[in-house]
Amino acid sequence: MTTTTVDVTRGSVAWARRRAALAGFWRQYRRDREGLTGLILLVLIAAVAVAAPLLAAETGLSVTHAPGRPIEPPSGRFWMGTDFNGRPIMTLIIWGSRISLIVGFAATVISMVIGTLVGVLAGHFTGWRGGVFNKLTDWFLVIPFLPLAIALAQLFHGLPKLLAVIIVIGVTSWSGTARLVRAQALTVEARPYLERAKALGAGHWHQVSHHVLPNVMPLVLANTTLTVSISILAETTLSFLGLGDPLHASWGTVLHDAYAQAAISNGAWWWVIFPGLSVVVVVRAFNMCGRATERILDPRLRERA
Amino acid sequence: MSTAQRTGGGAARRRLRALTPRYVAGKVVGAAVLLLFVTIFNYFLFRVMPGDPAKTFAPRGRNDDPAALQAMRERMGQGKPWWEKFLLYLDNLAHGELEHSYSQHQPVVDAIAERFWPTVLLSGTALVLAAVIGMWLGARAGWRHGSRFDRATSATSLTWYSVPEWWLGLILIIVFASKSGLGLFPVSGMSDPRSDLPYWLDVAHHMVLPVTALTVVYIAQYTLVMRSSIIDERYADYLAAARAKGLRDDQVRNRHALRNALLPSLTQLFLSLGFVVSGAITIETVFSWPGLGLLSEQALSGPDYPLLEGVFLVFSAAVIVMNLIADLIYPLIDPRVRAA
Amino acid sequence: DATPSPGATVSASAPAHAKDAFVMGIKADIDSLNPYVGLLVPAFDAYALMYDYLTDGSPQDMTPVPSLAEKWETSADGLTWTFHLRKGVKWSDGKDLTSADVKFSYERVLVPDSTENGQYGSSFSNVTKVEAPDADTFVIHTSEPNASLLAATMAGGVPVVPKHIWENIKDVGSYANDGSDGKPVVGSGPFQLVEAKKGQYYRFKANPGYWNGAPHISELTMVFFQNEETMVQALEKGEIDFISALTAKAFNALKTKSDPTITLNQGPSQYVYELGLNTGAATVDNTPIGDGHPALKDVKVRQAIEYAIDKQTLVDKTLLGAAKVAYGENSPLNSAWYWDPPAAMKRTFAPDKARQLLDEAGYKAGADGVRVGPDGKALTFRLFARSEATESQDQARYIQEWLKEIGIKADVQVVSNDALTDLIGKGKYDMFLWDWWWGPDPEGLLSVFTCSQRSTKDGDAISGGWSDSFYCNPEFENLYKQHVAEMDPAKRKVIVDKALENLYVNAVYATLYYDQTLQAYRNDRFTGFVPQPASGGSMVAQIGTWSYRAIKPYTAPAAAPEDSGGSRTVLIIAGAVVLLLAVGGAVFAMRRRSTADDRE
Amino acid sequence: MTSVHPVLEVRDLHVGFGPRKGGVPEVRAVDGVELTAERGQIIALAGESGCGKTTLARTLLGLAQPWRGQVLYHGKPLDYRNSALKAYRRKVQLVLQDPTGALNPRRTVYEAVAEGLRIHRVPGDERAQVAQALSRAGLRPAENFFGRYPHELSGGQRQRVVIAGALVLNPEVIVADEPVSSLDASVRGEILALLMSLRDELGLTVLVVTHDLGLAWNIADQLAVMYLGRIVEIGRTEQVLAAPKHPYTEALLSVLPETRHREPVILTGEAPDPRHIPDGCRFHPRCPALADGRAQRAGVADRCVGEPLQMLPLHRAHAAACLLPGHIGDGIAGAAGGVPTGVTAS
Amino acid sequence: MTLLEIQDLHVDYKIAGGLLPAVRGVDLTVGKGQILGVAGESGCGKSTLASAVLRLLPASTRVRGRISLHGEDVLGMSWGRLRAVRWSEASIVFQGAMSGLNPVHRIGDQIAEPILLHGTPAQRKAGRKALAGKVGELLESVGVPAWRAQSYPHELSGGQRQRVMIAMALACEPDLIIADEPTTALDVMVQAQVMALLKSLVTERGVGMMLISHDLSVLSHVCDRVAVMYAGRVVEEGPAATLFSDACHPYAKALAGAFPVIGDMASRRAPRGLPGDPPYPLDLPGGCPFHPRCAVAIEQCATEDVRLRPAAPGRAAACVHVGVASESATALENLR
Ligand SMILES: Nc1ncnc2c1ncn2[C@@H]1O[C@H](COP(=O)(O)OP(=O)(O)OP(=O)(O)O)[C@@H](O)[C@H]1O
Ligand SMILES: Nc1ncnc2c1ncn2[C@@H]1O[C@H](COP(=O)(O)OP(=O)(O)OP(=O)(O)O)[C@@H](O)[C@H]1O
Ligand SMILES: [Mg+2]
Ligand SMILES: [Mg+2]
Repeated sequence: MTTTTVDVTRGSVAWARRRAALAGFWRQYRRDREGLTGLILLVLIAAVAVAAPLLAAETGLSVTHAPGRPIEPPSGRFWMGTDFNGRPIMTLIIWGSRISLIVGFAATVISMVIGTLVGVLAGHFTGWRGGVFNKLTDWFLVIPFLPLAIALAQLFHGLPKLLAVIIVIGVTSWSGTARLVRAQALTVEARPYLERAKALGAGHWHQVSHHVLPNVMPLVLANTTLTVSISILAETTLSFLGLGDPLHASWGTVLHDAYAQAAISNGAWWWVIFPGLSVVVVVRAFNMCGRATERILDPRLRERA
Repeated sequence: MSTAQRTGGGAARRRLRALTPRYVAGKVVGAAVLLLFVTIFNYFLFRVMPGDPAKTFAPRGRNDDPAALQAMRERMGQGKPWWEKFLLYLDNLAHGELEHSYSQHQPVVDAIAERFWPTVLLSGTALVLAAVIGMWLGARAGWRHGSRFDRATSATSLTWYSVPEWWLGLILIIVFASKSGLGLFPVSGMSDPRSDLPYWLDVAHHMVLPVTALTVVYIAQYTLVMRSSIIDERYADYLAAARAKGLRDDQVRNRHALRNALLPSLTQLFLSLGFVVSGAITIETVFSWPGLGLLSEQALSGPDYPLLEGVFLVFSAAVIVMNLIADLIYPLIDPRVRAA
Repeated sequence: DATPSPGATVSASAPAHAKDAFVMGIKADIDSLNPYVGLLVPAFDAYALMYDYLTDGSPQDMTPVPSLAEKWETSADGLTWTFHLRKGVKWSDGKDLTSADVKFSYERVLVPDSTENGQYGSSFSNVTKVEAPDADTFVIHTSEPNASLLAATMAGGVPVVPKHIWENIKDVGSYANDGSDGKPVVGSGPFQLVEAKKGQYYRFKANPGYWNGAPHISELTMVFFQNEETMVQALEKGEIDFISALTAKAFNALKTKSDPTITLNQGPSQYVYELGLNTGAATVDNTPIGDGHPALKDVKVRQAIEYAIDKQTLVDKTLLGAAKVAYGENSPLNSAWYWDPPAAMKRTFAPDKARQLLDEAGYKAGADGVRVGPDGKALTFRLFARSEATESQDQARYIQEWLKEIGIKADVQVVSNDALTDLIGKGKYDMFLWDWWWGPDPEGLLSVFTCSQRSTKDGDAISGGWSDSFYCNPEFENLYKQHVAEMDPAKRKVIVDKALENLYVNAVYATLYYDQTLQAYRNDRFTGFVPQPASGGSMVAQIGTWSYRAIKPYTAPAAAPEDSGGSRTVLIIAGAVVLLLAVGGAVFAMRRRSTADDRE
Repeated sequence: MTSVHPVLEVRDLHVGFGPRKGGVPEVRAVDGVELTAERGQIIALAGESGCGKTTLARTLLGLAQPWRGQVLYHGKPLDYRNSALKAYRRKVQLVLQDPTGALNPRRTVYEAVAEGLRIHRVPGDERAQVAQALSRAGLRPAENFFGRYPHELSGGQRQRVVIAGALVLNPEVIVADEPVSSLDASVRGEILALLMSLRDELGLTVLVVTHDLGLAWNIADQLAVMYLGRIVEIGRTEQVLAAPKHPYTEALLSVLPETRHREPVILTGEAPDPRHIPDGCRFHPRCPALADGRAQRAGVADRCVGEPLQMLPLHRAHAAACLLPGHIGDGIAGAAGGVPTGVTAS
Repeated sequence: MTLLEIQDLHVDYKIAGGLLPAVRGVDLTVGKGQILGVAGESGCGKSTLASAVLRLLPASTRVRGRISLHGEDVLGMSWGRLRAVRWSEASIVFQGAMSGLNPVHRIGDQIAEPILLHGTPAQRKAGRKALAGKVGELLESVGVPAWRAQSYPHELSGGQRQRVMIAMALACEPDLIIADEPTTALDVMVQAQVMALLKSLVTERGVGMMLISHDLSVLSHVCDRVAVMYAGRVVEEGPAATLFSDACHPYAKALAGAFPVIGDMASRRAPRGLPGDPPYPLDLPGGCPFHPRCAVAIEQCATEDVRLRPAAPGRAAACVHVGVASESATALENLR
């Protein structure tokens, strides 16, 4: 067959195959109701974040030119009410989605990179080198997240707050990924094809880059969405504890403000409920996507008839 | 047959023998090394923190001369070379002493000791409840993988899992505690100095809301672990064998699948038991529960580094100790681990 | 309480806790019950309950009035203070309180570098000796006249502790003084500590033999709340009777609900909030330090900044009006030393004026709307808000937007108190939002602006003094020296006014507002509060224990039906548990039957 | 290549795992093996599960390091430094038991075959080399297989890909660890035929590890029987099968269906454990000859129990590590008639 | 009455892409004291057939045809009756003994479990302890020391575990034992032991057995009759002694040829195999499913789906080259 013989060497066929695999993934994903729901939700939320300037005027974030009166309950004009500065909660949520998503994604990238790297190395190397990476993982695993995050937040006070929050979440949340990746890397290490590669004379770099990494990547990807949801939750919690960036409205800081400014006692339930629900919805959506991806990539989880 | 007796005893002994001194020593040493690492990391982490605690804890608004400040700094042990301070720290630690809390004006050890049990009570109750309910739900859901019960359970527990627990706490206060809500439960604290209930009942009454918030949020992780381990076991050959023996479906699940699936969940349980003491920072803040979480939150507004450091050490130590216990118990309950 | 509670089956007998116990919510935990180490306001309140002082602050205007000292006099040269002690005062363990105890308490404070000195020593730096010539007399000798000494003998200053207890305590720095070591907490005050639960509550029992009359309540409890929201809820539900320090927003919540059983109190406080400006950071020997924006050295720029800020709106929006716009630096609560600029001098909100001043100073609008100085440097200032103070973050946003209107860019950063202290000490700041608590005597206030309070440099290490403006003005220095030495209050007042005017004219700070004490209590439970000062002053956390001794349980004209909430909830819980078990059991049984069969 | 030395030689090889006590590892998986492989020879290494066959194969590749003894390649001891090992591994290739596992599921056939070329940066037209290797391994036309993934191939095809991956580097030696045991009986013969034809065409030296004596009969020139880390009998396949000299070989043969007319010798006792190698002859606890008194009669029973046996010396004749003289049991009668063919060493 | 009778059995697995026909019309019988061997390529449906006998397939699987055990229809049984039948009348030794034992229960308890379940009321009441003797006997009977009852599965070697599985299968003294590749993954030596054990059980206790194995030499030496399966069907059936030495169906012939006989000069240095790939159940070639790989295929093979037809006395094969097409299944029946 002539069509399949062209340019195999340059990997175009392999690339086409990969595309086909992706298409196959998408076909399966489409059939997963939970995953699809999550994806639609996420697309909507992302659209809202991107289109924030169109959906809510930026002046709604200004305190001196706030359109409303202090804590107005939801109305036709302010669907989700206003805060004490008279700013519409909806504007804050819409603009806050940007920060929450950025923090979630950026922290996840950090967490994933560290986690994958350490996990793969811990799984690949035997002896003391693997031991060091493994102990490092263990160690970060036993350090409780929130206290460490709190301590690090103090440490990074010199950085812009948002960056500090991102780094803190990224640096504290990689250990779970590393452990998962290590377990996967170990099973890959036990596969005969790695033995074969070694017998062919492959060095560590070749083994890791050609065999171990490609085989842990799907797991890492499935884990990504779950980590994003954890990161968003973490941002919310850190902000709630007053460690977030109070100058950028994220959902966490909106909630923190509500808490610090006695929204509940003032009866401003809208100030507490709506940002909280936003968090729940977006975290849940990421979870849905993550679980669907996991289901498709890990056949064990597929529902057997 | 007499052999049964003889070997019965033998098997029990074998079980204990699985904990060979070498195994135990290995695990203990591993935990100790980890603890040492954490201690060192901990120590230096809090030493590179910015700020001048002497100034922080000298009340602003009162005039003070630089000499007095210097005196305060010296009282706080600043000025000595770092290694000398570190050795001193280790020496004190070996005697069960930590530093002196700036904000609580008492030895960090005492401050932590006072707050330790309330936290264990609160988070421990929530954790046990969550584990029991979660595992039960997870086992049922996994066994009926794909059923409506499974989907409902997974969906519900995952939704709760997406809820920040402190936010749930706030909502619970609005609905169940506030005057404008149902007002059924006290809004905060661990006991009411004016209550006419017996002390334990008063505490239980105060626990209802925070425990509910924690439990509901924690359940998911147990449900999911239990569910997936049951699913893993679901198609194991020995279950087919059990079915072939003529066991009823529920017998197969309870006698065979459950115990095997329980093992991964137990690891999870122990790991999270370790996190008990640190897990409730936000909930303790929201409900003013006088535990370690609240103490860390208090230490944070200073920040009171010696106290933060101590709390941090306790948090990590709890996880390490719980992991150690899990490691030691594991071979006793899973015969397979003994071979390794 | 005689009214039998209907349906109260759980506890029919008298409860262990008195029904007339006064319970107040506190927002900061008592950091220590040891008066030599505690720092927080509720802790000082507790010391005032437990111990006596030589003098008290009058409930009317907080001027010194007799307490343990029935009367006192100063020698003509102002170097000797003689206090004549009240007779017959007893410690709670029955022993007599004598001048030996007073001497013991004060001597501790004089020991250099001691914990006690760290706590109270600053006002006694020129005290040379204290004496107790006889059982009823106590004498303090100073090396120079010290006008502010008397203030340090009031409540909040040095408490008189029992010598026979404290002389046996080794490590004062870590002594808890909460009875946990088995030693009773002995005091002479109107209340005695009976139970201390850190992070929870502190119970004090009334001292029936108090020399100034037994309190009208039998018990006083301070309950700690980490969370203001829940504290407000607790007050509404009657779980507590009093909240002493509400934020404006929480206060607003109570105000808008206008619950007739809750009385609100709004009065001046000793806190003054300012926008601090870096007027040119330097060390005491005038070596410039830090990287403050040079434009802020220009008084016109500083004045322009104040003109740009709409203080009234700031107060209305961020504090819902619960503060008073400020111009002068001292709080009106310290009425004796209060100075308010004359109307003509006041820099009220006038953006045009601000722009004009900036134009005059040579700062022309740049391309992006930010003004640029003659040196080509844009007017971009760092503005620090504090992570511990949410209102400062809120206010920073307002100020940022107002400054933008006049062509100044404020780059807001939020840092912790601790980090900000550090930055200020090193001069690495332009503007910040913070506040001062000024005591009744103006010496503390004025000293902050003296040259000697600027940072000191030792090698490379810079350590900050108390100055956060780096103000150093010869004229002001002079006024400061004069006022310390002047023992005649009237003459002293004139000097202090001049000093305060100097600060205002030079726009060292843009003072924003005088904070108010916001309090609330349940009027259906207690009555008889004594505010200090008399006009809308604070009801608790006073100089002295005026309110605590005066309040009495409120007896309603007609007995309202007793609320037996406690026992009802128990029933509710029990019912819920039973119901849950029943439903759970039924579901379980049904499921079991359905799964037992016919499924593979 | 004309060398005075055998292609591959193993001398006094000891390989172990686990912590060492007094320099001796806890698990002595290979415990004194001597072996030579001449150019063009097919040697079968048989033995029960766990006797150390795989470990020996891995050691030949340098994937495990001996704690005593050495592997010689053309008379030179194996150098365990990275660069030297890499060069060595270009010449000696490993084919594993499970072809499904030996292929990375995410890499195409082409990539799997070309992997060796890329690792060694072999110059020349990669495509042509891959195509040639594939067609040599019997996958024709090669281009049809380039873009396929392992899961799209049958088990036999996968094993051919693995073999092609080894052939592409023009090796001198192929070490095959149970190359057919995971394959269906119908495919098995095909792969074995391939190995034989490669030997004939390219003069490859092949060492086949197996627990299947039938495989040895099918293709091997030499048969070595291993027991508990040691070769206990070695010789020409026909000779070993027809006239086993070691009681263990005899027992193995007796349970084959071909010998069902006889009573099978079922070995009793616990399976051997390389952690606890018995003193004396390592086979003695299970030795039927010792149990039924033959050793007693031959007057060697005490030595069997007490005296450690020498390693089988390196010579090419049929030899067994047993104190009993001569051939001690019945083999498979028909086997004796086999005449050596092929490029055997002589 | 035959012990086990399978008639026209079809099993379809429900999978994502639809139905996967794993067994496509199988007729087999097993009598008392008889061993029926089943051979065939991997994936041809042997295990499926074995599981179908006790209805151990996943709930969604479609099973058609008739399976009768002692004349009782298995497919129509109530679940309660089926559970009673399982193990007490027919037991099964699973492929891969390693995983057929629950790793966290003691061997003895696992053997006792079916006895407690199916035993007499007295046995049930007496409980586990009282069964120790019986369990010990069972273990001894398969050559495992009785004290091993207290061990956990991982403490046993593979051969021992396999023997425990057999002891378990014997626990309720069933009439039929289904052994699904009981010796794959075992050492030759152990394999021989287990096979010898199974053979002796059948002769001593007179039970019937269905023995599934890849190893033709084992089958030909142990079984009475052998059925060779290909793509979900039996393609040849006949007495074990002669089937492989003289196979009628080309597939059976190729299979037999692939097994080297040591000492047979024909196979010395001449390994033989079967070219081509095994068929995928979802994508079976039309006509005879074997024809793409068949050396003697003719045109007709691509179109005609040949069913079993008598080939020789007591033998049947599904190949156009064999005998004449039989009119009905009864004709085939008469041949036995
Ligand atoms: N990495 C290892 N660590 C410890 N022991 C090992 C290791 N690899 C092998 N062994 C032990 O060494 C012995 C020989 O193992 P090896 O795999 O070489 O046997 P084998 O003859 O290939 O067996 P099989 O026929 O089952 O493949 C076994 O007892 C095995 O348990
Ligand atoms: N649970 C299942 N769901 C879907 N397909 C299945 C299932 N079990 C088996 N199959 C398929 O049914 C066919 C027959 O499988 P079966 O296990 O009966 O084969 P086998 O002859 O026992 O093979 P082996 O010799 O490998 O054990 C195979 O194609 C297999 O993939
Ligand atoms: Mg092997
Ligand atoms: Mg099978």
